[in-house]
Amino acid sequence: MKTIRMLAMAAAVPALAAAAQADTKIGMITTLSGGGAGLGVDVRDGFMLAIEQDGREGVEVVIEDDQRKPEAAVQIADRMIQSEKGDIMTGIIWSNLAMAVVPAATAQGVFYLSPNAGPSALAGKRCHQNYFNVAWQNDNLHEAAGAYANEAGLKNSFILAPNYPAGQDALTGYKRMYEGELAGEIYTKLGQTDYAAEIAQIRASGADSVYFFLPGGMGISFLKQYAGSGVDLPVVGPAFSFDQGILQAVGDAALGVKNTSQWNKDIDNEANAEFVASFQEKYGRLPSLYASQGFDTANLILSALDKAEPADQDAFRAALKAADFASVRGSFKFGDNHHPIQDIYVREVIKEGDVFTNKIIATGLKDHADAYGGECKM
Amino acid sequence: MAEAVLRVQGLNKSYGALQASKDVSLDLRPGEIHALIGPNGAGKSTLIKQIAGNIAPDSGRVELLGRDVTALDTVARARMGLGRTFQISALAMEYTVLQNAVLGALGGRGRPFHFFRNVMKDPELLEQARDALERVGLTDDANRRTADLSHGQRRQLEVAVALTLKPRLFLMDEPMAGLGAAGSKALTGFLDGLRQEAPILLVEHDMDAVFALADRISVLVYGQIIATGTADEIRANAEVRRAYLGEEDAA
Amino acid sequence: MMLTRESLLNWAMIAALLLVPLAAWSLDEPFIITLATKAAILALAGVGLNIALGLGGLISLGHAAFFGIGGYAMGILAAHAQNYEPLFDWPFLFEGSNQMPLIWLVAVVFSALAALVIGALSLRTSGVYFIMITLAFGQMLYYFAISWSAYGGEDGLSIWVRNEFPGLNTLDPIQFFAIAYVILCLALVFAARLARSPFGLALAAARQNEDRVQAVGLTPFTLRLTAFVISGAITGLAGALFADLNRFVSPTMLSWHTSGEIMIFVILGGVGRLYGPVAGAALYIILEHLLGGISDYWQIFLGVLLLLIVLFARGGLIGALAGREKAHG
Amino acid sequence: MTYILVLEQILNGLQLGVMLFLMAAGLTLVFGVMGLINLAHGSLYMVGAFAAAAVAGWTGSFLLALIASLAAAAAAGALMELVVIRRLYRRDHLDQVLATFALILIFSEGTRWLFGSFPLFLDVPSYLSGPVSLPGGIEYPLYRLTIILIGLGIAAGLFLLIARTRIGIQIRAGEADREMIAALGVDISKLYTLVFALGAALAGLAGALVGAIQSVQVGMGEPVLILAFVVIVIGGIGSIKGALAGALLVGMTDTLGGVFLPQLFALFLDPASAASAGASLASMLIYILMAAILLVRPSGLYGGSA
Repeated sequence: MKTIRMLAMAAAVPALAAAAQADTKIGMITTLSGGGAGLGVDVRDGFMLAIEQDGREGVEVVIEDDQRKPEAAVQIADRMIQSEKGDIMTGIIWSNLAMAVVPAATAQGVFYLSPNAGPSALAGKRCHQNYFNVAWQNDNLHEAAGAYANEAGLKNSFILAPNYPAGQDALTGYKRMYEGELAGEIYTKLGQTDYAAEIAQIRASGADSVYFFLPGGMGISFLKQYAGSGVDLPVVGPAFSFDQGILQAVGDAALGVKNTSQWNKDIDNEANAEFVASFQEKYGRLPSLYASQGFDTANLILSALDKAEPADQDAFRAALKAADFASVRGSFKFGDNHHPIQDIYVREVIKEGDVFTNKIIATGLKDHADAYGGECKM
Repeated sequence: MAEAVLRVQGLNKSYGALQASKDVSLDLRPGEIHALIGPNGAGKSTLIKQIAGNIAPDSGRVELLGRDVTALDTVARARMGLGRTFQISALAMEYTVLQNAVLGALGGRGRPFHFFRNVMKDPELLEQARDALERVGLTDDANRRTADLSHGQRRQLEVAVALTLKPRLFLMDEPMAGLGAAGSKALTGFLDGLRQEAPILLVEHDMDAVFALADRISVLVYGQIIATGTADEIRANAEVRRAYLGEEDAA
Repeated sequence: MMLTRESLLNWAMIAALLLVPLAAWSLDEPFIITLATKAAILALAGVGLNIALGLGGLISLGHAAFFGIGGYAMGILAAHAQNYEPLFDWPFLFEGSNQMPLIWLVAVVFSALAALVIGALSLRTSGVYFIMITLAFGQMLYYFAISWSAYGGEDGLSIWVRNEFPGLNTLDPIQFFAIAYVILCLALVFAARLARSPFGLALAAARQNEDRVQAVGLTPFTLRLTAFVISGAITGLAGALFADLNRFVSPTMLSWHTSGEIMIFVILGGVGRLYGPVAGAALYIILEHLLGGISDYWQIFLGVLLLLIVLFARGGLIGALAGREKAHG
Repeated sequence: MTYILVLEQILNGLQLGVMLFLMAAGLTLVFGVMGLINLAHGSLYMVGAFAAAAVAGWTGSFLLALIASLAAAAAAGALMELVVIRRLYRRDHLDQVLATFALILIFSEGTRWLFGSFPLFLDVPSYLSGPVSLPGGIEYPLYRLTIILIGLGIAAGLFLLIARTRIGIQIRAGEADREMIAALGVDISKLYTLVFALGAALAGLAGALVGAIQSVQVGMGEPVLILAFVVIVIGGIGSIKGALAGALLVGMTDTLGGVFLPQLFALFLDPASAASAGASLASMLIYILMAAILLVRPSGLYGGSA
């Protein structure tokens, strides 16, 4: 028993020794196994692509799998902070994991940059000077969808989301911008895979459009079943259900659907073109939204490292805040609560050859900031 | 008849078309051994289970010590003083012999909800347990695992556990089954003395033992008691000879 | 009682669980201490389950419910205390608490109450039905927690700082480890005495032969229900500590995978063996740590290993090292 | 609320019910005949869906995909039985739970290793897509209607198999008395493998049928597995009739509860909290149903002995 435990220690020690040689340690906690692993893999690949392209010495990235379990994420974070003395952390995909890790990490003086999750508490009441969100505040894409609905002349939306906090936030975000009537508002079971009952309600509701937030497999199921139901109201969703990784599994059912996103592969700027090409070359697939967020996060960190050391907290923080890097989204800056102020686009799902992908058709919200900045007292 | 320890009146129990107990009445008086015999499938097990409280009769009543217990479960009847041995040994097989006996003593005392004191160091329980083991001749085997006992020893332990309860009556389901001739004889002698302590309702296939021991015998055939009487009366009863012995010969 | 191989092994294990974090402390490896703390807490949850499972033979696939209730007791009390929002103001004003002893008390009381209700209903069934109905109650609470938005729903509840224990700095890993370790030792002593007590004798007899226990005038249902409540209370206490270790509680603690994992600790170590959960939890954490470093697909190896243990090493780790004799009597 | 909507929801409940029956039938057979509790049954569902998606992607034929799902799941089931499960028949439920829990880990991560982390594509074939008009003015997806018919057909076939064929007699004999079938000269281990593979094939078919309208991904079997357990416990473990009754009951309760509870709550709560509270209660509803049924009948609706 004891010998096994000592082995465990011995195994941990060389890793630490290697880490000790690097100047800046970046700890990445992301989901690499289990159901949501696709998102984590993309964030990691985008991030590492930027690190490799930069190629500088003295930056070491330690990557750990959180299995999408908050408890596991907290323990990995403890280890990165306590044992490996990391300076910067990033990588978490899910809001609930972020809520578990970020407050404790920033309280211990670590910088945390979120490449995906943006829970409202971290943008408002619980904002922190060492926390930067490089993706979006959770409500943003839903707000853009609400704004787009007004513009597209939709007056009677049927909206649905899973019955959990991010789902409730999503519908709140949509309603914040949307001015029309609601034909119905449904909370589904988290992880639900059959939407026959909801689709029947949509059919009976007399709605003129459907807005849904159903991440991952839930969205795939919904879209396939919706396509087969004969209900042909226009559907709008956030990018999560129409992103590169997932679209191929949805197939024809997604064609023509409008979705909101702060990024797409056809955004016209040099950084983006280069990113899309090099990502495709290295990994043999089109980059996703998550990959773009990972890529931007890495480049933001590198741009700040050019100006200051993480040990000099104030200088490094200022360097991050300046966001002096070529974002693949084009214009990008931080608001006072360290959340993005950015354009959010409306995309449409198209087919290019055999591959389903998106193209931008409009700008949903210009220079959009989140709604919680006022509650943040930094 | 008010002095009967156990009185069964008009029990009926059917499983679909099969009537397992048909208007069964019998009693058990202080100091006696009352044997219940009958061919296989006569409904002895079903009757025993109704007396012990495992199954509820469709109609009729069971009285224990003058009290109607028809609605009570096995545990309540055990607490009233019904000491039972099973046809197939029901013992805690992982336990030692002594532990099984202590379990019986604990049940006899009640109040098992003590969480801290070591039950195997409780002098009162140990004394009762050892006494009972001594009476059935298992003292030397006290620390053996019950699963390692021979079949006969398990039967003895069954009786010992029943003894620890200090019961008011015994309900014994084929205690001789599977014992060798010597074992049967020893147990016969033991039960002979036991009736002074508490009367015994004895279900048994071993006819030598039954006729040697029983003060009264009841014969159950097709769920019905066809005769009750002393050994001699039963031997002489023509109906019993025909229905019971005849059938056994055929089998 | 003589020192058998098993009891020697037990002492060695409990000593190792103390010495490893002490060594890590002197080497300034706080994460090893955190891992040891996790092992101690999960072992405590296993000790709880083992009272129902090993002693009582009650295969509960719903112990995550009690683990989670303990966790939420901590989360809710601490969240109110930290936000200065009263939890209730009648019959007296109560603003939650960040004192561990009070949190533990609440965790124990509420998980015991839940175990009383769940047990009273579930114990009417037996065998596979019991396994499944406990699973169902666990799932019921899991879905409830997910949709209970007042306390974070699926996101869970985050606590800024670890709760306090009078006279200790709980944020110091080694001091928090000490708390968990002492509680684990107390629970082991309690479980050991319980197994030898009149109650333990009757409970384990009910597992081996229900007819016998009834025939001596004891009620298996009451014995089992009592065991289930004690078991749930200890697992609930472990849940409160686990939540404090992570400074976080979420519905994940209530999911059926958690029930399965607690059961794995018990079985890895050896069912019905007092120190089985300690061995099992430690082994599980070491495996997770080592295999996780080898491959993204480490759970395949974990699965294979588990399978081999179930199929070929039935006594669990302690059984393999100490031989077959069980720790009864 | 129109009656058309109610009827449509009843059809939806029926469709969920027959899917659950396909899952539950295997579970309950395996328990009835072999006395084994198999947590890894959900993995066979996943195997079926992945096999179907792979073959559909390869050949473009939905029919071939369904056949592949049957074959792959039956093969995986037979393999599982030969390598692992048959060592568990004599073990207690605890060992069975743990070993099959380990199988879940192996199957899930193994599938992810083979197919990657992203969901696979499997779609309804064009000849089954779109809605059909039913009498009474109901528009209902053709594919779901097909699922209902296939499910009911299989249920009927299964009853016939058990009531009329030699295998069925052996299965019933095995449920009643294991020594008896050995005495009848039946090769028990072959029968066990066969029953297990049959159950696996049904689960695999369910996975493929559902995969076409849901998402084919790792872990897809687990929620269904737990529902299937609820089904067989409600129906009485070991009883095919019970599995059918339980499946329809759970399907209806889950579907109708999810729709009507929020509307019921809306009578006395504001819309947003009614939606949320109703959804919460709806997600717990089948477990409440199960607990209630077990309280009245501790071995399920059609359960003889536990």
